[in-house]
Amino acid sequence: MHGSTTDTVLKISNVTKSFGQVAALKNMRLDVRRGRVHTLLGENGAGKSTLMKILAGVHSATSGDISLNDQPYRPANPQQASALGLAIVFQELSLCNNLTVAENILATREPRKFGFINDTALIAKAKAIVTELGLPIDVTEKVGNLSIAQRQLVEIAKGLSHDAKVVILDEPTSSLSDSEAEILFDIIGRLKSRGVAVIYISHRMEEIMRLSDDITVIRDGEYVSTHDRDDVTIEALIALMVGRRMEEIYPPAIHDRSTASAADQPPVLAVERLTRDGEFEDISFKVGAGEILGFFGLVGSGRSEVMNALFGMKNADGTVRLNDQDVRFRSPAEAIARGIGFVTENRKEEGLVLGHSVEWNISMAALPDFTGPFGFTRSGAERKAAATEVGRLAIKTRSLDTPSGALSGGNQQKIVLAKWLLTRPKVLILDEPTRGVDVGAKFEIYKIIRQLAAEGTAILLISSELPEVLGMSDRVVVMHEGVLGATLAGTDLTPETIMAHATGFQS
Amino acid sequence: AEGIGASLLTQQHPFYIELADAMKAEAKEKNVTLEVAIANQDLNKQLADVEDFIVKGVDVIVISPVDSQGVRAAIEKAEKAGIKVITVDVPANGATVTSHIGTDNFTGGVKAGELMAKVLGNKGKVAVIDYPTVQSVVNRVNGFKDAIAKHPEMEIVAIQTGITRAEALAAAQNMLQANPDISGIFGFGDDAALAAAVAVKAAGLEAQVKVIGFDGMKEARDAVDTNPVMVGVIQQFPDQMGKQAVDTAVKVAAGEQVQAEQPIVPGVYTAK
Amino acid sequence: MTQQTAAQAALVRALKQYGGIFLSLVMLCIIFSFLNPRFMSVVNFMNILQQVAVIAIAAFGMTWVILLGEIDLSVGSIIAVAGMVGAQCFAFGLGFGPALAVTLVAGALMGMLNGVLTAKLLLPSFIVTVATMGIYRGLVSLPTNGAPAMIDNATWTAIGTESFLGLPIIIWVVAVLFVINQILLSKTSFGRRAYLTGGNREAAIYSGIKVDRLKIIIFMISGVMAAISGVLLSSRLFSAQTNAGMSYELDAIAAAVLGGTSLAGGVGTMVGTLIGALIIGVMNNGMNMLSVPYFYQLIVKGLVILVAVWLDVRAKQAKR
Amino acid sequence: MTQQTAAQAALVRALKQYGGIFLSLVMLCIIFSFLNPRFMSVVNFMNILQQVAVIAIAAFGMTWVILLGEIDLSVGSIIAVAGMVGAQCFAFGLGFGPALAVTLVAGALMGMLNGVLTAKLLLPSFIVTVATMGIYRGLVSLPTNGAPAMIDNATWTAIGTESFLGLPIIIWVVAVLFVINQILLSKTSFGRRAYLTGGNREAAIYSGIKVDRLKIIIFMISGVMAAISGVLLSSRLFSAQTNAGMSYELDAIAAAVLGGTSLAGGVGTMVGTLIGALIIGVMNNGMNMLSVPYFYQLIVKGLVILVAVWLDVRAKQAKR
Ligand SMILES: Nc1ncnc2c1ncn2[C@@H]1O[C@H](COP(=O)(O)OP(=O)(O)OP(=O)(O)O)[C@@H](O)[C@H]1O
Ligand SMILES: Nc1ncnc2c1ncn2[C@@H]1O[C@H](COP(=O)(O)OP(=O)(O)OP(=O)(O)O)[C@@H](O)[C@H]1O
Ligand SMILES: [Mg+2]
Ligand SMILES: [Mg+2]
Repeated sequence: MHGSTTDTVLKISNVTKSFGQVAALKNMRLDVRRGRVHTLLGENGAGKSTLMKILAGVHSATSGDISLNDQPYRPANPQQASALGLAIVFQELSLCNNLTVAENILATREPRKFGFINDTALIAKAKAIVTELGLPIDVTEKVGNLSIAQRQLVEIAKGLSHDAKVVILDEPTSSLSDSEAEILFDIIGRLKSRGVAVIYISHRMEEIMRLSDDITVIRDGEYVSTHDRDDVTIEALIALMVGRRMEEIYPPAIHDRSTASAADQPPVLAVERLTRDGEFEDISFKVGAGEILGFFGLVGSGRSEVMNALFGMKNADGTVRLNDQDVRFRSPAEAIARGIGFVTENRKEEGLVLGHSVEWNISMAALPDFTGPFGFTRSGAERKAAATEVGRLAIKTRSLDTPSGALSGGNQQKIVLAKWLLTRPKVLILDEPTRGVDVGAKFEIYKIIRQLAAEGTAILLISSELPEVLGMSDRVVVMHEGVLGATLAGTDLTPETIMAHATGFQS
Repeated sequence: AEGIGASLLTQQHPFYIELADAMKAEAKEKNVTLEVAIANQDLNKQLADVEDFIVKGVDVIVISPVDSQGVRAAIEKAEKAGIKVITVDVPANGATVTSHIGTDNFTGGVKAGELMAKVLGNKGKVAVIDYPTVQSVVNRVNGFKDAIAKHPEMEIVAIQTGITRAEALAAAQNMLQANPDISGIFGFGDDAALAAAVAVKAAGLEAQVKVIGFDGMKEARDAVDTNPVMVGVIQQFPDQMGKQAVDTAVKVAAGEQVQAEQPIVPGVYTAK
Repeated sequence: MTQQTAAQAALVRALKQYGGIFLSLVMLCIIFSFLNPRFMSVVNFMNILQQVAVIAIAAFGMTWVILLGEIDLSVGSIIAVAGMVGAQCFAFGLGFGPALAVTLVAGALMGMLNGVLTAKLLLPSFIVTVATMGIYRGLVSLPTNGAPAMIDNATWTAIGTESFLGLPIIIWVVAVLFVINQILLSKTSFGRRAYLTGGNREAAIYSGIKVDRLKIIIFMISGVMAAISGVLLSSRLFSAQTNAGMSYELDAIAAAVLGGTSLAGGVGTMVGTLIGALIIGVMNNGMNMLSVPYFYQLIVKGLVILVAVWLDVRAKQAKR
Repeated sequence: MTQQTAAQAALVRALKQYGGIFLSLVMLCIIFSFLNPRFMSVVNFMNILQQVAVIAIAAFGMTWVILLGEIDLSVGSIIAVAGMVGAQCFAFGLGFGPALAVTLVAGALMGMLNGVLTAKLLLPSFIVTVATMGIYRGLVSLPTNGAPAMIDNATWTAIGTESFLGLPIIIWVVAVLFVINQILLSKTSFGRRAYLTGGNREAAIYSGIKVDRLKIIIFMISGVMAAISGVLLSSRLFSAQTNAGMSYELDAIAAAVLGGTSLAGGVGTMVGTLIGALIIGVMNNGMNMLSVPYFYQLIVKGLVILVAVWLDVRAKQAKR
């Protein structure tokens, strides 16, 4: 083996971390070597982000040793960690919406002249960073005006703008579509060649296999094993990670894709020439009962905006017909009353009330169903329903009363899904429903989506993961810069055609 | 604009309402313009009001000071601008004004103390509801204390602040609860006294506790007439004060000489 | 047996939830009892309850508003307007019932204005209610030009002075309003919606909660509670004072926050608010009983609020 | 030529940023000028600036605090304490320089207490400063038992009454403090840190900002600004009043919020705050000039605040 001490940049041994009674990490260990990408793989809640936050100086380990370049490493705060040569791109966005991209990227490191901030230099420097990374972002734009994917890119730029020896990327691609992800992979390649050690966290198996040099699997806060990428298969890794074998990643389609067509049956939802100035125009599509209609597009192609308009969050021109009736929702409440559900893409801001319990979050959209005479809450029924959903989706939580903010990212995502399942929607919009969800849980979610479709729910599935769209959808709508590129079905459903339409090379 | 500018302490107290009304009536009578600004017990606002009067160019300024010392700035500004100043109610300290028209609060307090001694037979424990940041009230309470001190068998057992009627009610209730042997309460104003009378009634001590107030507005005088607990009230005469202030202002504007001190001695109002 | 343990469990749970603040209240009572034996008497506790009623009721309304992450600084002015509206109704010749109805409707309307400006025009509630605080305070003075207005309706004044089944009517009013608010908050979907919206407004909208309507209704609740406070206050004083309720909003907010309501929204209970209001009442009463001079009272009151909130914050951190 | 266009561009940008609020100020001035020709005079504008100085300076400090998403309700009380500390220093025989220093240090210490309680004990700043508002108001009354204290130091009183280069010294003080605060906020990394922390506290911590220290320093700035306000006020009044500055915190907050500072934190400018303070000053002065009765002034002031904030919110929405 070539694991000589000079090669090892970061050595973690016996690290333990508890949050009160929750042990997030038990005797973790990890060896990270220079010029290599070391992937950390584990289920939601396995403790990956917690370990990274310890490295970043956000949390301190309860016990254990960490050494950086053979020196003991125990940063008291993020500033120290960064001074010691560690850079991190956090999983949960940590940007300031009211400041510009440049101000965020260079926060606390603004170029100064006579002690005063030099704004011209600030913008120039930020521009240089963004350009070098090849990111398509205007640095003078306020972060609050960016889409979640663009914010993710800013987060990456911020993390990578430090001259670091070790770079941590905690699920950087979870909000990115493939083309932006490619930009990131390029960047990682360059970092590697400069001798930087990269710790990478992701739930996307394909990109892990493509990118990693070493892969460490952890389970329930404990170290399982470390592998050279060339010595393992996806199947083997998944088995190590979830503790059992998984035959497939996508459940089999319920009906044969080639014959299924919306023309046979009246559509549940028909959208015609939906237009909102500056965001999208002339969007038309239909979806039938039991059909899964995929939506693919690059960052900012306007898919989420269309769905927001459908759901009554925004005004738009055009017609929407639900079960052959013209509808115009002025608020989500009206949309929900008519049987539409919407798993939003940003769970932290639009999905969950982080301070409140798992139970309250799950029952929140179906509250009218749990309201008895005189407006009293039927708390027994509510609790039972929440418990059922927690069981069905295998949500990892200490109890139904745990605040949802204390759960790991993937489990939070499952709560949002559970919330909408409880409303028994006729049309369910899923905007990136498996963002940040581990493969095991993903499979569960896919099964549920399929089952819902089998029960007759019409499903709109937005995803930036091409395999997911291909594996799950009956037909796929491809959007490009706010217009509908194509609606593909049957044999047209190939990665090549979809990408061609999404990038606008074919229209 | 020409005429008189008046800066009054507050407009949420019957005394000052009557004062303002009397001034307005007299101004109409004398056919001079009168503009009234309300300081809302804020000296800074009073200063601003006076500054604005100076810009507007009034002939004479009548002030009922928020504070006798702090009003100096306003008076000096006006005099510098060549505008004569008359104070009503509270006198000014550290600045000379053309004339002062006001109640002798200390004497009023002494009268209240003497009345208290008289109705209680020169003995017993009494309590006071005060408002310690207002100079005229401090004078009243000092006068009251002076008078009580002359009676060896009388004692002030509690002094509590009760600025609004609601606060005075709570203060009176709590003082009565803490000192059930109190036989008299002096309220610095009508509000305080009326609240004390309510507290006495609520505690069922009508036979034992007597209440005396200060100001003597209509509501309090009616209470003295009808409620045996309210044995008397020291009566100020804002109507006279207001009329006299405007008369004096008119004379000053006409260049006539006026008296520097025009005291208005308060009366004692007891049941008819 | 099981019933007893269930009760015990409930007590333990309550102690955990309200531990810090409840402890403060008990400690205050013990200290005052030592310093003045008359403090610990039924009569005095009735006194305290009556004195604190106005603040407590306004604080119930405030709790709803703060729960949403908003604030209502116009409460003190609404208290004054309510008294004046009542007085004017009687001057106009109305009877008790209609006068009461008009007063409560006035409270609801003033709250509604706050709510509409906040929810529909998207103005921050702090600034909206600072503005309406001034507007309502101006309005209250118009009918009498700043002078107090006498109230001689016997039923109205009886509220503040008479008893029913041995308890002062005021205390009944507080008790009933407490129970209503408590049930509404903890047992109904309406209450749940308030918690959820206060916790994350965006998520609440996406889940179909009509946030604007909710906000307006909650400001109306605050307005009505303040109006009831105004009725009680004017009935205790036999008159409507134009400066009534001045800065009571701060006491109401202090009561709610002492009781664990978070100004960030989403967290709070009526029980906590009641305890918070009692702390303020006990403190005022106790210090009056001890003849603590006014300025020292201000200082002590501030210190007690700090200590109580600190104990509460600490207790909550320890629980985690 | 290019310089001119640059200036024009700056003006357009300023109009865009402060459009709503600036418009309100201009409109108010125009209306008042029509109604009273004396309004539009140099003397009167000096008057307005002097009258608004105390609020404006306190509002500069408040802007920092609100920018962090916190609030400081003790500002009015600190204003009073500052005057009293100055008066006591003179009574003690100190000269102007030492007295001023002691006063400013007192302001910084009071602010520090607010900051430490908020940052270190994690108490909500609203409740901390409601409590210290009472405590400081109690303290101010102790030396004189509530009576005002005369100030006869000629230099001190000159601040409030004399001129320098034809401009009242007060206006110089406001101008200098405005420039300092403006530069500190917009041109230094200290200011940038305040924006970051107010916008997203978590992100600020992740970026390595020492949020606690920042918070304490900012409360100290607010305390010092309030103390300077107190110096000006007491010098204008030749005396320290124990009820000085009562409820000025609300005017200071209103000025900051009118000027576009968001109570949620992260958004605000000193220019906006100055304009906000001027609106309040112009309104008070203008209505006095028109002899609007006091209660109507309250109502109009509330309405103008509502309209100005609404115009501003609308302007910002339209920009998006
Ligand atoms: N601040 C906290 N307080 C309490 N518990 C926490 C906290 N942060 C994390 N945890 C718990 O620690 C465990 C590990 O969480 P962590 O975020 O590290 O998971 P993860 O491996 O990153 O998962 P995911 O893939 O979903 O991001 C979880 O059980 C989580 O609930
Ligand atoms: N909150 C917002 N404010 C202003 N503009 C926004 C906002 N959110 C998104 N946009 C803009 O709207 C456009 C469409 O974004 P949208 O989120 O709908 O894209 P999408 O196809 O869903 O992509 P993804 O979800 O992968 O980011 C983008 O140009 C984006 O910059
Ligand atoms: Mg994670
Ligand atoms: Mg999207």
